Order: sequence, then C-alpha cells, then structure tokens
Amino acid sequence: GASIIERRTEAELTFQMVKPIAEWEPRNEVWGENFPRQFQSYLNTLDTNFRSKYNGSGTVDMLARYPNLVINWAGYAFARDYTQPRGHYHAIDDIRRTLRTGVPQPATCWTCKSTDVPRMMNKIGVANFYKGKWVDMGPEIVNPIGCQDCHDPKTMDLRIVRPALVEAFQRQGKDITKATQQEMRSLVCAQCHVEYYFKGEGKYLTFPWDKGNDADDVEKYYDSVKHVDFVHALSKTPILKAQHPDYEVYTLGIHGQRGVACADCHMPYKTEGGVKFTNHWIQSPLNNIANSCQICHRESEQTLTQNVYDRQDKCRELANLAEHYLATAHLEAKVAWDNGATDEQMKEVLKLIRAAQWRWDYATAGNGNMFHAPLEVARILGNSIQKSQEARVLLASIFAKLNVPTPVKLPDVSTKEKAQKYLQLNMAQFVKEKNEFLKTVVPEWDKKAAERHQKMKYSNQGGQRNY
Amino acid sequence: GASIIERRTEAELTFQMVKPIAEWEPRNEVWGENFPRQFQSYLNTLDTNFRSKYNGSGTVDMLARYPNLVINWAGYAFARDYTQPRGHYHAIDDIRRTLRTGVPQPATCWTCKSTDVPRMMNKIGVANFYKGKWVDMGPEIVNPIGCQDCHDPKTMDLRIVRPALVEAFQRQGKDITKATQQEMRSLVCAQCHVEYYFKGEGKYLTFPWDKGNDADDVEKYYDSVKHVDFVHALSKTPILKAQHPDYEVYTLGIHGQRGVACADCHMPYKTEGGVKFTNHWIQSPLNNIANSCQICHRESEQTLTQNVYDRQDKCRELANLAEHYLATAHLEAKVAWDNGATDEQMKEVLKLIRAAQWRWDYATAGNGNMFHAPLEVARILGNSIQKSQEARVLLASIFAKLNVPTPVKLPDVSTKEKAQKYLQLNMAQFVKEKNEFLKTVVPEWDKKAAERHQKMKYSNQGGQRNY
Amino acid sequence: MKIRNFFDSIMPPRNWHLTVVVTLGIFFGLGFLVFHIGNGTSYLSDNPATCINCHVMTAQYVTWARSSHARVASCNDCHVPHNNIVNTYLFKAQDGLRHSTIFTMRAEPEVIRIKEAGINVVEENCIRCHQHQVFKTKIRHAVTLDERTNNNGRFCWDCHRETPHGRVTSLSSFPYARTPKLGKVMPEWLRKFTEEENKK
Ligand code: HEC
Ligand code: HEC
Ligand code: HEC
Ligand code: HEC
Ligand code: HEC
Ligand code: HEC
Ligand code: HEC
Ligand code: HEC
Ligand code: HEC
Ligand code: HEC
Ligand code: HEC
Ligand code: HEC
Ligand code: HEC
Ligand code: HEC
Ligand SMILES: [Ca+2]
Ligand SMILES: [Ca+2]
Repeated sequence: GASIIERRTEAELTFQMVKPIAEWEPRNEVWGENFPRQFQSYLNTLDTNFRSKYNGSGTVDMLARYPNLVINWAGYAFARDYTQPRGHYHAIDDIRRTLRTGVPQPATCWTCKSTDVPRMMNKIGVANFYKGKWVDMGPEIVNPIGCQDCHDPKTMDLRIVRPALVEAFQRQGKDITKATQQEMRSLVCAQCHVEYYFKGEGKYLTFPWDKGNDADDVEKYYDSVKHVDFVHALSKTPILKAQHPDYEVYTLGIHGQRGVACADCHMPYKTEGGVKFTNHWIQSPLNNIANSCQICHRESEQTLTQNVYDRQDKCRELANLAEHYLATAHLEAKVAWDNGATDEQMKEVLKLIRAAQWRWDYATAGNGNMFHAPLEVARILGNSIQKSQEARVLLASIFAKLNVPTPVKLPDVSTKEKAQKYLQLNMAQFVKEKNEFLKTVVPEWDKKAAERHQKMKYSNQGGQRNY
Repeated sequence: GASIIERRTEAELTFQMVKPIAEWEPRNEVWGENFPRQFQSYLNTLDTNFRSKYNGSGTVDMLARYPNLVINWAGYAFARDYTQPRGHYHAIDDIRRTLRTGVPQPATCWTCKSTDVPRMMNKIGVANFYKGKWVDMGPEIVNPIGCQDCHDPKTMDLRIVRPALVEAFQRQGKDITKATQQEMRSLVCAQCHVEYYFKGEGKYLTFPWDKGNDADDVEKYYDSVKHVDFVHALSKTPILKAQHPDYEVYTLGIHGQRGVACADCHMPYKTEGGVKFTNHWIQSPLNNIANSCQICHRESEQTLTQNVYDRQDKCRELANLAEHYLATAHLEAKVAWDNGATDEQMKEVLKLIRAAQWRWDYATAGNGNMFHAPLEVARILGNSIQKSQEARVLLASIFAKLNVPTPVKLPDVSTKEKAQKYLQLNMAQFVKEKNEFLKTVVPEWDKKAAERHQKMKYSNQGGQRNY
Repeated sequence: MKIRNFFDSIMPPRNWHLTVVVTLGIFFGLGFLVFHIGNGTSYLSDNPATCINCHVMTAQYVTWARSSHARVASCNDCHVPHNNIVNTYLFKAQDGLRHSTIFTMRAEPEVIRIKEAGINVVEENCIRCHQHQVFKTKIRHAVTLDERTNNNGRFCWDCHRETPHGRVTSLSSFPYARTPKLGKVMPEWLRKFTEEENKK
C-alpha cells in the first residue's frame, strides 16, 4: 500500500527546478533557465515577418489602411495612432512608442503590458496601482508580458494574476477557482484580451460584463452606468470606445462553444526530437496550420487558410460599409450643427450614431473576431449599418428644415493624412514630442530598472532589453 | 469489423426487381413494390405534424408571419399567398391550391412538382412543354414528386431528368456527367431547389448561373439580360423575385464546401430489422438529429438544435431589419411619386431598391439558407439594409425638394390583412375563385388521369390521390 | 432473441475466461485495498482525468487532451468494449487491476505499448463511431474497408498516426506537462484581495 502512495507523490513532482523562481520574478529569462524550450519558443514573439491577409506579426498602420477610423475617432487619441498588435515581447516597446501615450494616461494602461504589474500590485495595492500616472510608473514597468502573467512559479500551473478578471467573474456570480484546466487555457488570455473601461476617478480597471458579454449586453451595462469614453469632435456624440473584446467574441463563436481554447490554436503542441511541449510562440495560427488547425481538421493548409480568409472577407465587406457610413454620419452631423441644428433636433441622431459606432467598434476592435465568431460579427455590423444609415435619414430631414441643400458637401478624408489634416491634428508635433520622450525619459526608466534587477536574485541575468 | 463487411454486401444486393419498372412510370406506388422500405419512408412526407422554430412539415402562412412581405411583393401574385413548403407528397395539392395559380401561369410552373413532367417532356418535347398554359397541362400532371425524379428505373442509380440543370452546367462549361456519387446526392435536389426564371416568350426554364451563383453574380447575370419579374405597384421599381436558391446558398456554406450532401442531412440512413437503407422521409433534419447531425457531431440533440436556432435567430434579426426598411422604402417612394417626383429624381432610388430587394429575397427565399450558409446570408442582408437605407436617405432629400414635410406619414400595414387591404387586393374573391376551381376543374383532371393510369402497366395500382 | 445468443453476446472472449473469474474474485475480495489506494476505482469512472492518477499515463493524457477527440471521446470510449454493459465492466476491472499492480511494482516500461486485446477493442471502437464514414457508399473512405478485409494488418491508426496520442509518447517526452489537479487559480495576495472585496 505505502509504495503506491509514495508513487503518487512522485507523480506530482514531475519537474525539478534548476533554480527555484522567486514569487514575483518578472524576468522571463530567469524562468527560462528552468524551462528552456518554453522560453526559447516564447522569444519568437519578437518576430515580425509573418503577414496574412488581414493580420500577422508585423505592425500595420490601421489608420492608413482604413482612413475612416481617423474620422470615427475624432477627438480621441486613437485618431493619432493605432496599429495592429505584434507579439508579446513587443508590449513594452509598443506602449512606450504609441502616440496615444503622448496624452496623459493613468497607470492603468500598464496593466496588460508587463510581468512587473503583479509585482507592483502586490507591493502597493491594486487601487493605488491604478490611481497613479502612467509616466510615474515607468521605471517600475519594463519587462514585457511573460511567464509571471500566466504561471505559478512553484508549480507552473496556469493562474490568474489580474484582479479585473476575478472581479468580473465575482460580479457575475461565477467562481473562477472552479475553472477546468481547459478553461484556464483561455482564461489566462482573458486577463488582457477583453473589452475594459477605467471606472471612476480611481481609473479602476473594470470589465463590463455584468449584464452578459455580447455587444448588446455590454452596451446596456455602459448605458446603465452612463459611461462615455469621449465626445466626438465632429458630431458631438458621446462615444463608447471598444477595445479588443477577443475573449468575449470568441465565446460567441463555434470554436469557443465547442470548448476549443485559445491555446489550442495559438499555443499548440510542438515536437522537438523526442519531446513534446507547448509552443509559446503565440502568433497567428495561419503561420502554423499544421500543428494547430490540422489537429482537428483534415483539410489542406490552403483550404483552411482560404476558410479563414473567406470569413474575414465577408465580415470586412460589412465592416467597410459600417465604417464608411459612420464616418459620413459624423461629417454630416457636423454640417447640421454648423448650420444651427438644435440639441433637440440632434438628440435622436446622436443616439443612433452612438449605438452604430459601439457596434462597429465591438465587431472590429478584436483582430481575430472575424474568424473567432464571423456570424456574430456580421450580425452586429448589420445592425451598425442600419443605425448609421437611419441617422443619415434623420439628418436629411434636418437639412431640409435648416434649408441646407442636399447632398451636403463633405471634405475629402480619403487618406489618413487628409483626414488628420482635416481634424487639424498636429502630427509632426506629436511625433517630435514622442521622439524626445523616447530619447530622454525612457533610458532613465531602463537605467532604474537595471539597478533594481541587479539587486534581485539571479542578478547575473540581463534585462529584457537585450533581445 | 465483420458487421461492416456485411453491410457492404447488403448494399450491393439491394436490387432484385420484383416487377421491372417502365421507363417513364410516374407512380411511386409502382416503384414501391420493388422497394417497399424506400417507398414507405417516402410516404411519410405526407406528415404535417413537426414544427421547429422556423420550419417544419406543416404549412405556415408566411405573409401572416412577416406582413412586410405583402408590401415588398405588391403587384405580384406572391402578395396574395406564400407559405412554407411541405413534404414532397403535397406538391401537386399545393400548386393547385395556392392563390398564385389564380393568375394565368405557364406550364413551366409544373416542372418541379411531378414525376409526370419527365414523361411529358419526353413525349412532347422540352420547349413545347414550357410553352403551354399551366391549366391546359393539368390533366397530365397529377403524380407528386417521386422516384422517377431522382432514379433510373433500371439501375436505381441517381440521375438528372430536368433539362434546366444540365443546361446550366453546360453554359458554365461544367460536365454534369462527371459528377461523383456524393455530388449526385445533392445534384438530384438541385434540379428543383434552385433559383430560376422563365426565359423569353417560350417561358423556357433557366437557372441564372452563368456568372456564378452567389447573390452578386446572379444579379449581374439578370442585369445583363435586363430581366424584370414585375414592376412594383407602389415604388414602380423593376423587381427581381428570388425563389428558393437552396442549392446555390448551400454551396456557399461550410457543409457544402466540406462535401456534405443534401441527402446526408435530409435523407440519412435508417436501420430497420438489420437492413440499412436511405430514409426517404425528406424533411427538416431537426426531426431526426440522431441519424443526421449526430453521424458527424457528438453533441447532444439539444445543443445541435440550439446551434441551428442560434444561426437562424441571428440571420432572422437582420432579415427583419432588411424587410422592414425595404417595405418602408417602397411606401416612401410611393409618397414621392404621389407628390410629383420625376423619373430623373427617382432613378437612383429605384436602382437601390431593386438591389436591396434582390439581396433580401435571395437571402430569405430559401427556407434552409439561414442554417445552410448563415454567414453568407448575413453578408447579403447587411448589404440589403445598407441599400434600402441609402434609398431612404435619397428619398428624404427628394421630399425636401418636393416640400413634403418629413417624417412622411405611412399607412398602417402591420398585419397581412391590413397590408392586403391597403393594396386593395380582393382576397375574398380570389379565395372564392380558387374554391370553385378546386371543386370543378381539378376533379376533371384527376378523372382523366385515372383513365390514363388504367391503361398503363400495373394498372391495378391506385392513383396517388389515395394517400 | 434466444437466451443462448444473449449469453454469447455478453461473454468476454474465450481466452479471457480464467482471468475474468480470477479478477472478479480478487475484485470483490482482498484486491479491493490495493485497488482503492492505487486509485484503481478510477477505472470505473469515465472521467479521463482519473486515468492520469498514475503519472505514467501523463503522456497519453496530454496528447489526448490536445487532440480532436478530447471533445468527443473519453479514454474509455476507445479503450473499453462498448458492445454490451457486462463486457464494459469486466474489461475495466481486469485492466484496472493489472495496471494498478504494475504501477505499484514500478514495473512499467519507458514506452507503454498497447496489448493485443486492447488493440482490438480500440479498432472496434473507431469503427463504432466512424461507421458511416467508412461505410462503402460514402466513397471518401472505401480504402479502409479493403485494407481491413484483405487482412493485411493495418489498423486505423496505422494511417491516422497522430490520432489521438501521436508517435511521441515516451514517459520522458513531456517533461513539464501539466495534468489537471485542482490547483490554485490565483496567487494568495489576489485571492485575499478579491475575497475582501467580495465581502464589501
Ligand atoms: C498580460 C496581458 C496579456 C496576456 C495574459 C495575453 N496577452 Fe496576448 N497580447 C497582449 C498585448 C498587450 C499584445 C500586443 C503587444 C504589442 O502589440 O506590442 C498581445 C498580442 C497578442 C497577439 C498578436 C501577436 C501577433 O503576432 O500579432 C496574439 C495572437 C495574442 N496576444 C494571443 C494571446 C493568447 C492566446 C493569450 C493566452 C494564451 C494571450 N495573448 C495572453 C496582452 C496579453
Ligand atoms: C485589459 C487589458 C488592457 C488594458 C487595460 C490596456 N491594454 Fe493595450 N492592449 C491590450 C491587448 C490585449 C492588446 C493586443 C490586442 C490588440 O491590439 O487588438 C493591446 C495592444 C496595445 C497596443 C498595440 C496596438 C495598438 O493598439 O496600437 C498599444 C500601443 C496599447 N495596447 C496601448 C495601451 C494604452 C495606451 C492603454 C491605456 C489607455 C492600454 N493599452 C490599456 C490589453 C490592454
Ligand atoms: C500568455 C500566457 C503564457 C505565457 C506568457 C507563458 N505561458 Fe507557459 N503555458 C501557457 C499555457 C496556456 C500552457 C499550456 C498549459 C496546459 O495545457 O495545461 C503553458 C504551458 C507551460 C509549461 C508546461 C509544459 C508544456 O510545455 O506544456 C511550462 C513549463 C511553461 N508553460 C513555461 C513557461 C515559461 C518559462 C514562460 C516564460 C518564458 C511561459 N510559460 C510563458 C501559457 C503561457
Ligand atoms: C481543438 C480542435 C480544433 C482546432 C485546433 C481548430 N478547430 Fe476548427 N472546428 C472545430 C470544431 C469542433 C468545429 C465545429 C464543427 C463541429 O462541431 O464539427 C470547428 C469548425 C470549424 C469551421 C467551420 C465553422 C465556420 O465558421 O463555418 C472552420 C472553417 C474551421 N473550424 C477552421 C479552423 C481553422 C482555420 C483552425 C486553425 C486556425 C481551426 N479550425 C482549429 C475544432 C477545431
Ligand atoms: C479555432 C482557432 C482559434 C481559437 C480557439 C482562437 N483563435 Fe485567435 N485567431 C485564430 C485565427 C485563424 C486568427 C486570424 C489570424 C490571421 O488573420 O492571420 C486569429 C487571430 C487572433 C488575434 C490577432 C492576431 C494578429 O496577428 O494580430 C488575436 C489577438 C487572437 N486571435 C487572440 C485569441 C484569443 C485571446 C483567443 C481565446 C479567447 C483566441 N484567439 C482563440 C484562431 C483561433
Ligand atoms: C422534382 C422537384 C424536386 C426535387 C427533385 C426535390 N425537391 Fe424537395 N421540394 C420540392 C417541392 C416542390 C417542395 C414543396 C412541396 C410543397 O410544399 O407542397 C419540396 C419540399 C422539400 C422540403 C420541405 C419538406 C417539409 O417538410 O417542409 C425539403 C426538406 C426538401 N424538399 C428537400 C429536398 C432534398 C434534400 C432533395 C434531394 C434529395 C429534394 N428536395 C429534391 C421539389 C423537389
Ligand atoms: C425550378 C423548380 C421550380 C419551378 C420552376 C417552380 N417551383 Fe414551386 N417550388 C419549388 C421548390 C423546390 C419548392 C419548395 C421550396 C420552397 O418552397 O421554398 C417549391 C414550392 C412551391 C409551393 C409551396 C410553397 C409556396 O411557395 O407557397 C408552391 C405553391 C409552388 N412552389 C408553386 C409554384 C408555381 C405557381 C410556379 C410557377 C410560377 C412554380 N412553383 C415554379 C420548385 C419550383
Ligand atoms: C428527391 C430525390 C429522391 C426521390 C424522390 C427518391 N429517391 Fe431514392 N434515393 C435518393 C438518394 C439521394 C439516395 C441515396 C443514393 C446514394 O447514397 O448513392 C436514394 C437511394 C435509393 C435506393 C438505394 C438503396 C438505399 O436505400 O440507399 C433505392 C432502392 C431507392 N432510393 C428507391 C426509391 C424509391 C422506390 C422512391 C420512390 C418511392 C425513391 N427512391 C424516391 C433520392 C431520391
Ligand atoms: C456528413 C457529415 C455532417 C453532417 C451529417 C452534419 N455535419 Fe455539421 N459539420 C460537418 C463538417 C465537416 C463541418 C465543418 C467543420 C469541420 O471541418 O470540422 C460542420 C460544421 C458544423 C457547425 C459549425 C459551422 C457553423 O456554422 O458554425 C455546426 C453548428 C454544425 N456543423 C451543425 C450540424 C447540424 C445541426 C447538423 C444536422 C442538421 C449537421 N451539422 C450535420 C459535418 C457534418
Ligand atoms: C448539414 C446539414 C444539411 C445539409 C447538407 C443540407 N441541409 Fe437543408 N436544412 C438543414 C437544417 C438543419 C434545416 C433547418 C430545419 C428547420 O429549421 O427545421 C434545413 C432546412 C431545409 C429546407 C426547409 C425545410 C422545411 O422544413 O421547410 C429545405 C427545403 C432544405 N433544407 C433543402 C436542402 C437542400 C436542397 C440541400 C442541398 C442543396 C440541403 N438542404 C442541405 C440541414 C441541412
Ligand atoms: C493505477 C495506475 C493507472 C491508472 C489509474 C490507469 N493506468 Fe493505464 N497503465 C498503467 C500502467 C502501469 C501501464 C503499463 C502496463 C503494461 O505495459 O503492461 C498502463 C497501460 C495502459 C494501456 C496499454 C496497455 C494495454 O493494456 O493495452 C492502456 C490502453 C491503458 N493503460 C489505458 C488506461 C485507461 C483508459 C485508464 C483510465 C480509465 C487507465 N489506463 C488508468 C497504470 C494505470
Ligand atoms: C480516439 C480513441 C482514443 C482515445 C479517446 C484514447 N486513446 Fe489511448 N490509444 C488509442 C490508440 C489508437 C492507441 C494505440 C496507439 C499506437 O499503437 O500507436 C492507444 C494507446 C494507448 C496507450 C498505450 C500506449 C501506446 O502507444 O501504445 C495508453 C497508455 C493509452 N492509450 C491511454 C489512454 C488514456 C489515458 C486516454 C484518455 C486520457 C486515452 N488513451 C484516450 C486510442 C485512444
Ligand atoms: C466516441 C466516438 C469516437 C471514437 C471511439 C473514435 N472517434 Fe474519431 N472522431 C469522432 C468524432 C465525433 C470526430 C469529429 C471530431 C470533431 O468534430 O472535431 C472524430 C474525428 C476523427 C478524425 C478526423 C480528425 C482527426 O483527428 O484527424 C479521424 C481521422 C478519426 N476520428 C479517427 C479515429 C480513429 C482512428 C479512432 C480509433 C482509434 C477513432 N477515431 C475513435 C468520434 C470518435
Ligand atoms: C490506408 C490508410 C488508412 C486506413 C487504414 C484508415 N484510414 Fe481513415 N483516412 C485515410 C485518409 C488518406 C483519409 C483522408 C481522405 C479523406 O478525407 O477523404 C482518411 C480520413 C478519415 C476520416 C475522415 C476525417 C475527416 O476529417 O474527414 C475518418 C473519420 C477516418 N479516416 C477514420 C478511419 C477509421 C475509423 C479507420 C479504421 C476503420 C481508418 N480511418 C483507417 C487513410 C486511412
Ligand atoms: Ca498582429
Ligand atoms: Ca416546411
């Protein structure tokens, strides 16, 4: 009898840590000494060479690709700069570099960018973390997303370290500690790949799932708390901005509903010699179809790629319409205001634009949405089109009342540059300031961090900057 | 292992003809003497008791369910009567009964309703068949869809007997004789479950697939031959009517693309006393999930039913919007005409309405479309919404020019009765005429047919009327 | 159905009769202790997580968990007979006892290989679920039947080599594989923090 019990304990100690990892160790390279395969594969997220029809590992200027975005976000920092995401290892670089951090931002912006975040939250408290200024936290947050964000350093079990996800589950009356291993293979991603907002003065990171997680439910929640992200510079609409509801939309698609996890497609098993392990090169599965899709599907790489493109094409077709008519509605609304339309006259128009923009943004802000749940995306976009067009029907009536001849003349905003110029955004100035910041402030941050790392265990390790 | 081999032998030994079947034998009961299992199961298409959320085997008055249809089809016989289809055995009853055959129709209408059709085409020639009047052909066409429509009476192989399908393939440069058996399991259905039009004076049945078979391709074809099904009674739009593009839309969905055939879902295998055969009870698969879907999917009946409903719900949501704004556009266009709008002013409006209506109809006219290819359906509907709303934006400008105060007052057409009354359709009269026809003309037809059947081989068999 | 036929249909294969009788005896007698401690009772469950109470099964568990079948077939769907309920439990009892014993004795090989009896069971089970795809009229797969009929020794997984465990399944092939345990889903500070919050 006894030997069986011994053997079971053995079974639980499957791995021997070369160097035990400290509870708050933020540096991947330290973890990597114990788990070289996972670490080496994770380093590949630095790659920027893969390009698919709509996504890939390189950065893509989304404002140049879809200039209507500039108009739709007029009055918000997104109109200055918005790109396709890159791999996890770029997270720190990219948030430092984006022109969106040229405007004052709260420390909350760091939450999903670094393994230093759990360390700091533990140190100064969650609410205090969010409360600070983004720039003030700079010296503390220098390691990009990594092992600490998903793993328990003692057992290497998957775990959640971002409070917002746990809190959102609690408010929905769900117990995240009951999650199965398969669910955890998506929930670690749901710490970050979700729609969020900054609640109240304390800029407390909050996931708006209290009423459910499709576009309609989340809109109801935001309406109920009267949330507004910004007032549109042209149409004066109180706008909701959606950010990457990747997890939410995934749950509305067939793969999510059949229990296929994010990790099944974005982190499939890899065989290296006689060893199999989870490939930590988190990227577009189209760069690795053989080990992801083809585990479950027997079709050729070409067919599977085409399946993805077909779905993205159909959704993009509707997204282009939604985007275009939304931009037109904003521009026409401005003409109405300029010609003396009253708040009363415009009330219904703004309501429609708010609803249309929310739907369009929820559908398109997740870069995987159009594959993760294409039908849901098309449904939301269809509603968006209906609403922005309805706004334009009302605007046409308003023009009649204001004696504005129709069709009204609209500015040429057909490229990113033209659109930004029309909005009088001083792009050259923003870029100059940013370069200044990268040259002067950032090196200071890195210096302080290097000093801190020196004092930590295993200080012989270089900082992440080396890669 | 052994059981599989047995099954295979069975399949090859099925064909011991008790009584050889004459080449153009139209009566199922005669074929049925050789194949009692297939025949008995086919008789079940008489059943009308199954009801799913959107479909089922009973007849459903679609005009009552979606009153906007009455407005959208104003000026066409569909505004009088349009129902959900029932099983194949009802085909003759239903075409006799529909108020749509209260208006003069060509014999072409019979083409997809009866096993007497190939017999007559063989006898009098294809073009001559189509050329005639529907009523004149009545005495010849009395047996509902059946074995003759899909099988070769000598070999029981699947075969195509409707010229329109073969011709459509030829015009596309495809050779239908090269079809695999699996393709044939859908192509027999594609003889009838397709969009069609009556070409030229000869009312020659034609499938509009020359430029491809999605909504855009078919529209291009119709535009190129300047086809118009009817001029809308309210908006004066030259309308295209879509009819059940079941096969076309199915090819755009994942099941079609993965080679799953119509028969896989609508005619799955059945085992009776150790014998395995094709269940000829062609019906909604939701009434038989265990033998259809669950052959390939391991989820519960409840989950699979919910999958179907989810897709139908999302598409229906967009269809309701498309339908509503289309009806509104027709009604508003009438107001514009009534207030003196010119052809020149209305030109663009009518173009948009035509395109919007085509898309909506193509998406919804196939009762299975919303499951067969939900994303494609949503894509077309999104485009439809965009176009009918754009028409309304233009109309709002026209109202301004005509000094019509907006929003314009529209009639209450919220039920089938109200809508038909608004269109001044004398429904009571139509019903009276139809009843008269069913009481006087139809029995004559049946009498003549019975006499003909007497003279045919195996004349001891009753006519189909007996079931 | 004739009574005789019924008995035939529930009897395990002839060459197992002795094993079965012995197994049953041990199962209901002394063997219970070993069986219980060694988590042998998990053999009666259909939950795959219970199979990997033995770490030697981790390789099979994690490969299965990442296969297309994880969603649709548990271990027992493939590895025990499903032709009738009695056979199902006899097979489970026999296997469970043998595996528990080998495990306890540390006698397991580096690379576990499926046994003849097990092979047949699995093959039958593939066919049980995939009947319709390997049935002749679905031509896509006619090849399978011919191969099997001619008895040239090919099993389904001779072609479908990655289904479901793949070719790399040695004990040391999965150095750090995580198998499900009810672990801690979040660190202590976060658990305390959110618990406090919840009280408010
Ligand atoms: C701690 C926050 C966080 C976690 C946890 C997280 N991500 Fe990310 N992810 C990001 C950020 C931030 C980026 C964008 C980085 C950039 O563009 O600089 C990103 C980028 C990506 C990309 C784009 C890569 C490319 O090549 O374009 C993919 C794919 C991705 N994540 C998938 C996942 C999956 C799958 C998981 C869970 C297994 C996950 N992420 C967990 C924050 C996170
Ligand atoms: C709840 C987690 C979360 C928060 C909070 C968050 N992000 Fe991100 N961020 C992500 C994820 C996930 C991605 C990658 C997915 C994508 O870009 O669609 C990302 C991508 C980015 C990128 C690269 C792509 C792009 O958008 O240009 C930048 C830059 C960025 N974030 C900046 C910020 C800033 C600035 C803030 C605060 C205003 C912020 N993030 C707050 C999760 C978050
Ligand atoms: C974005 C989330 C994420 C990050 C970051 C991450 N991992 Fe993982 N890791 C996973 C997931 C998901 C699995 C699969 C767990 C499962 O299947 O149960 C995994 C599995 C593992 C395993 C178990 C063995 C295996 O290969 O399946 C080890 C060891 C591991 N990771 C080490 C690391 C190390 C070291 C780093 C940092 C270099 C890291 N991980 C970064 C999500 C992550
Ligand atoms: C772990 C299993 C698994 C993986 C990995 C996987 N799929 Fe699937 N896929 C499924 C399941 C399950 C379904 C639902 C159909 C079903 O139940 O058979 C599905 C459905 C689909 C469909 C049809 C749904 C639709 O939108 O029409 C497509 C296309 C598809 N997958 C493509 C892919 C591609 C491309 C990848 C890789 C990027 C992929 N799958 C990865 C299991 C998987
Ligand atoms: C069934 C496979 C599958 C699953 C499950 C899945 N994805 Fe994806 N994901 C894809 C595909 C395919 C793309 C499109 C890649 C492309 O266009 O190159 C994609 C794209 C993305 C992108 C954008 C990638 C880029 O290159 O910028 C992100 C981020 C992402 N997914 C995150 C997630 C997250 C988070 C989850 C779970 C909540 C998830 N995915 C679940 C297959 C999947
Ligand atoms: C000769 C023409 C013809 C052929 C061939 C044909 N159908 Fe039909 N089908 C019809 C007509 C006409 C109806 C409507 C009958 C009615 O409503 O009276 C119909 C009705 C149906 C229905 C609705 C049944 C219900 O209960 O509501 C289904 C499902 C169907 N067909 C599937 C198929 C499939 C699958 C095939 C091929 C295996 C096929 N059909 C071949 C003409 C045809
Ligand atoms: C190319 C084949 C074809 C032609 C030609 C055709 N039908 Fe049908 N018909 C069908 C099919 C298939 C169905 C069942 C599918 C459905 O109703 O959506 C059907 C259903 C019907 C139904 C029952 C449902 C309903 O629509 O109310 C009636 C009545 C009917 N047809 C009358 C006619 C008339 C009248 C004509 C001539 C104007 C005609 N059909 C021409 C194939 C055809
Ligand atoms: C709407 C089309 C259609 C009609 C009508 C139809 N069949 Fe079939 N039949 C099929 C299809 C499809 C198959 C399957 C063929 C295959 O899998 O290759 C089939 C198969 C058969 C077979 C082969 C054995 C089997 O069960 O698979 C026989 C015999 C048969 N049908 C007899 C009949 C008889 C008798 C009638 C009239 C009572 C009839 N069929 C009406 C489409 C039809
Ligand atoms: C002969 C095989 C077969 C039959 C029968 C079948 N399916 Fe499928 N189904 C598939 C294949 C193949 C896919 C594509 C996904 C893949 O490649 O794994 C799929 C995909 C799906 C999907 C995901 C696609 C989407 O729209 O998101 C759903 C849902 C589905 N099937 C439901 C059903 C239902 C319900 C039935 C019965 C009415 C059914 N299937 C019958 C083979 C089949
Ligand atoms: C993968 C399974 C699948 C395939 C393949 C398939 N169908 Fe269907 N079909 C369905 C389902 C599910 C419905 C919806 C039934 C409901 O709502 O009750 C449906 C509905 C229909 C209907 C309306 C039924 C009614 O009750 O009125 C018709 C007609 C139809 N299909 C014809 C076809 C034809 C013709 C093909 C091939 C060109 C085809 N189907 C291929 C699953 C399938
Ligand atoms: C008590 C520990 C233990 C548990 C629990 C266990 N196994 Fe095993 N299993 C073993 C050992 C040890 C071997 C190696 C035996 C050998 O090589 O003869 C083995 C071998 C096997 C084999 C290959 C040898 C053969 O008999 O064909 C299969 C298949 C198998 N196990 C399936 C299962 C399944 C299915 C379950 C869960 C229902 C399970 N095992 C649970 C310890 C266990
Ligand atoms: C889809 C069917 C299927 C499922 C589900 C399945 N197995 Fe297997 N298993 C097989 C096949 C096939 C083999 C033989 C593989 C070979 O010989 O390459 C096998 C072999 C094994 C072996 C012997 C190792 C070897 O390579 O011969 C063990 C141990 C085993 N399985 C355990 C499990 C456990 C534990 C589970 C559940 C976690 C499981 N299996 C689930 C089909 C399955
Ligand atoms: C309990 C039922 C069941 C058993 C037993 C089973 N399968 Fe499957 N198998 C399925 C289902 C269901 C699918 C479709 C999976 C999906 O939808 O993702 C499938 C998918 C497949 C596929 C296509 C996907 C892939 O993994 O390549 C193959 C090949 C396959 N099975 C082979 C086998 C073999 C070989 C065996 C025996 C070793 C087996 N199956 C045992 C139910 C089963
Ligand atoms: C001689 C090699 C060979 C053998 C033996 C074999 N298969 Fe296959 N199998 C294939 C090939 C090749 C394909 C892909 C061809 C295709 O999809 O038409 C396939 C496809 C399949 C599929 C369909 C997968 C999909 O996603 O469409 C299933 C299920 C399957 N096999 C199960 C089995 C089962 C069960 C057995 C044993 C009875 C078996 N196979 C034996 C070669 C084989
Ligand atoms: Ca990217
Ligand atoms: Ca019906």
